[in-house]
Amino acid sequence: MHGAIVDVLLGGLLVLTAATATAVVLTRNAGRQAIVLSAYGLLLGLLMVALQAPDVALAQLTVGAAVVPLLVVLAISRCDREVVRRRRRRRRPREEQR
Amino acid sequence: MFAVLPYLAAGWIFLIGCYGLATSRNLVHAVVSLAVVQSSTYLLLLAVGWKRDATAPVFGDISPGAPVVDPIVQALTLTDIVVGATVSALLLALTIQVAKRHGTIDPEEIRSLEQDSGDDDGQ
Amino acid sequence: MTGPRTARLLFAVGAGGIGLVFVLAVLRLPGFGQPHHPYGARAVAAAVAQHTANAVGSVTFDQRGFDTMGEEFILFAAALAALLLLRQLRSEEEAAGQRHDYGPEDVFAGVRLMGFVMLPVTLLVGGYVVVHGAISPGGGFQGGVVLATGLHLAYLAGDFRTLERLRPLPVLDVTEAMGAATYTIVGFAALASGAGFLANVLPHGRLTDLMSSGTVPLLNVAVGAEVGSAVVLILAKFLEQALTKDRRAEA
Amino acid sequence: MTTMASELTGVLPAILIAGPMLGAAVVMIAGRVAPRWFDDALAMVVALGSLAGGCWLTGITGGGRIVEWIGDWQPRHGQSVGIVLVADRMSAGMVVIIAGLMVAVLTYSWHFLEEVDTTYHALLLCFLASMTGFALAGDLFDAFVWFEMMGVVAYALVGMRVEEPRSVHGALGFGIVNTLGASVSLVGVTFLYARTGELNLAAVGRALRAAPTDRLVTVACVFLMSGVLVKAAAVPFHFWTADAEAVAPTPVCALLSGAMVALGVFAVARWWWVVFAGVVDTASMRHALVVLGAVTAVIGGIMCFSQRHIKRLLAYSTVSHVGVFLIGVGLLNGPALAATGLYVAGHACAKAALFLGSGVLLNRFESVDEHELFGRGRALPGTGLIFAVGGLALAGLPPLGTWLGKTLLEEAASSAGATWVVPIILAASVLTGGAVLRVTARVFLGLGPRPEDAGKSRGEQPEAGPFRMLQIVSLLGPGSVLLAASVALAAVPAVRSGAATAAAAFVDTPAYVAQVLGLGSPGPAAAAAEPVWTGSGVGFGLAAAAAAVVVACLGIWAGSLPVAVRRLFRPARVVITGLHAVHEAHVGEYVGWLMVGVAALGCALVF
Repeated sequence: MHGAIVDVLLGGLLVLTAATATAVVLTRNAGRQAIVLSAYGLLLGLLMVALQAPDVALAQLTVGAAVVPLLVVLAISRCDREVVRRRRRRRRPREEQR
Repeated sequence: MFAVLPYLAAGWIFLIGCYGLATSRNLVHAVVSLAVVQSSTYLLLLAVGWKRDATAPVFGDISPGAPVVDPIVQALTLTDIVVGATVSALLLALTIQVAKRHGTIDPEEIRSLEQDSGDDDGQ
Repeated sequence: MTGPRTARLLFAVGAGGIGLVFVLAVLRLPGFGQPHHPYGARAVAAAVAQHTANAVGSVTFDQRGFDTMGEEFILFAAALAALLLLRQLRSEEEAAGQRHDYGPEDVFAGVRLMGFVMLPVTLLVGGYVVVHGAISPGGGFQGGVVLATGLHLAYLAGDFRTLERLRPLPVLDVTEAMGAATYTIVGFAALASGAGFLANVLPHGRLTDLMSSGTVPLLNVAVGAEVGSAVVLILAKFLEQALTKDRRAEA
Repeated sequence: MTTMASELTGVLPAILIAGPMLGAAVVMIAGRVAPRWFDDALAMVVALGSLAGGCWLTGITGGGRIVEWIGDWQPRHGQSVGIVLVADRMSAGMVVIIAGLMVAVLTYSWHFLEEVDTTYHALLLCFLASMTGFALAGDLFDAFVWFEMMGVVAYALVGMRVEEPRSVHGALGFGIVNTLGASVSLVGVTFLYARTGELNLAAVGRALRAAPTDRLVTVACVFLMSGVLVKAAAVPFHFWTADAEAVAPTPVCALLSGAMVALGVFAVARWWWVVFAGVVDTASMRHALVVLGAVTAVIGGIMCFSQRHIKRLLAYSTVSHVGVFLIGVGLLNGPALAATGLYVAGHACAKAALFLGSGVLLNRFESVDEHELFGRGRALPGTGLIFAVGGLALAGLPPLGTWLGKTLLEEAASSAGATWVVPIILAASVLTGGAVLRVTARVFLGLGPRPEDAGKSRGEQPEAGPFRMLQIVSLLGPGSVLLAASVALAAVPAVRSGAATAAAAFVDTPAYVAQVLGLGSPGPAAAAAEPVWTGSGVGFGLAAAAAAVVVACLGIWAGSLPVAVRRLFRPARVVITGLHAVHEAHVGEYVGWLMVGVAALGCALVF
């Protein structure tokens, strides 16, 4: 009886985690992807708690749900700026090419 | 089905991450997809070490001798998470530099370096 | 061979093959939740014998402490790499740390208050997690990350300048290297005492005492210092990239 | 005194790994205030220490092993909770190669990349530690940790010249493909842990052999091997190689090409004999590895010959020679393994010398393009000599180390009934040697018709400061010493018998398991017949070198041949154009090819 509850909980979390992983990959907009990635990290952390791994869950929550998505956001903001600048320069051919 | 569900979930996450990598048009997206691939190994490891009706391997509240899940895979996963995050950070740093030097982060626009070296076949 | 179609085709073929052999293998895996874990059982027994209440901590810092040393230096190398790869080039002329897209005026007062309140709490929690790694979940790694991210609440609360005052990067640079060095030095010290490399030579204490489990708390603190500094360094480099404008952009 | 020495020997493996790590941390702490020469000197002392330690281990291991349990977690009744390091003569030999190349590279780097000095030294020492760790690891997950550390350090080193667009791009592709490979490997490790509940190589192998085997083990083998084959740059896992090595700083190229790639093949061998031998079907594994090696050797050779960017050319020649390594390991027998060990050592010397030589060109002329440099190398006769000897070494000219390895490998292949690989090995030698000799003739002698874009510079960034005569010693010295070492490999008979003992101990699985797990004495080391080279081997080597010269001449003067003869080359042109098109890919396609490779290997072994 107790086992059945655990099974349902774990099964549900597993399916949800796999679905969120799919969502992370299919979110092609990198800015939005960071948010989905954070949610995925959170969910994975919860799954780890359910799998009786509190140490790992703590690491996953701090790293996977916070630090890595933050790095992604920071990287995107810089990359976008660089890409926009290059495009602007291409549009104005009078300016030097390289 | 339940006996293999976590393994299949990990396999799915692995392959979907690979799909993201193979079809990505944005290098940041590619690095995130790679992080998804790595996360599948966390799940696989923990699933292998999980034991029914056992608790976390911390003897604060429970007495030594109580059934606990496998601590080895947890230690491995911990290392794996650190390594994964580290690699992601490094690859993102490289992506920023690619954006600066190439002005794009679409892998389609920056193909292999093969063309740079000229296509001379020396004959 | 151009175009995304090639990549899709290759992926489809590869994924088909990998999926097939993966499923074939998984069907032979021991079922999820099975009770047979020989190495795990031995590790738990060894943890109890070493008076380390957190068996994961015992595996990470004592039984398989060598892996953790490698992991430690992976992080060390990654922080070096971040410094190296995101260094300011002379040609780039970036006005680092002077112009930022966001200043304190852009942040709601409520958020700033939250930041101020949360900052000391987070640092405290981080410190606690580091020190108690041997007896409760967590440890040097998790605590180090909490400390590092906690520090960045200062950014939420104030601005980049407050944050910069809180984290003098050259000092952290040295702290990081010291943390990493300490791990190897503990290993060599055990060697010098006549035991094996990284042997847990300190007295073990009682199972749930803070100072139990020999070298485990020591290594936890070393790792905490290393991880905390490394994460701050990496975040700092990324923040610098994201938040500094350069003159070329405005020209 | 003797007891102290033996005590020290017992803990030497851990010191060889942790020492460079401590060195890296100290460089970072002190480098802030200390002058540049301090970084150079400290790194050099550590590398020399590693070299001495590696040589010492190689000498004393003989047919046995030094087993060190970290943290004193010695096994009881064959079971332990700790991590073990195992030095046998083969892994100690790898340490010698790694540390030797590191010494050469540090000498070369004495005046190198002054902008990034301290970090560069710390990263090099981390690279040394991780490669040593990978060579000595006796534990699956520990090996994974070193594997990842090698990767992280290498991505940073490859991409460190951030002002170069191609450099950061090459590093990123390298990073993504290798990390994916590591994940694939980790899946294999997890499968083995799930089945056996062990991570120690010997314990896993013992548990697998004690129980009936099934597909799970085969699939685990496929995943585990695929990951290291990415590091080894086997086709189709090799796409990162040329991109990374064409753009990496020259010293890093020498390390990647000479040592890291060989470690990938080393891991295949180690894991096969300790874990999978007797569990996974030997015939299908042999078939898979030898075919993979043959394909790699040929494709790498063709790609190598059709390059004009010298560092790219050398990178593809590495791919080609990895194919030869894989054939040697894939024959799955002791004599072939001994030959492969010698070949790996010979190749490391030659390839590192060539890369360092190309670095001299880069620093002098700011170009490594064969056409642009046409005739300009006349000013650098020393470098030209290194290129000429290096090219002949790749072609397998006696009495160079590569020749000895190659001729013994050909003997072993023939006696194992795989005569068909002999022409493949020959093709790899002739194509890669011919390519380097072609470069030598054009750049250093100015032979053949003058290319259209001769004399121009595409503007590669030089890596060292202004070129000074003083630097020549530090730039050329390591190359000449490496080539001399290559000759010594073939000339000193003890090397040959040493390699034979090493291989015999390496393939002796029961002895390995017994000694690592402390299950009784392993018994006397297996006797190994000393490999002998024959007169026909010498003749064959001379013929291969001559063929390489002919191919080089063809490369130079093909344009002046009669039309009827040139028409014969048309199919070759089609093949080359096709291969180049495949290699003009992007990261997504690299990933796709990797997956196809894993799937192919999987289907070959499982069905």
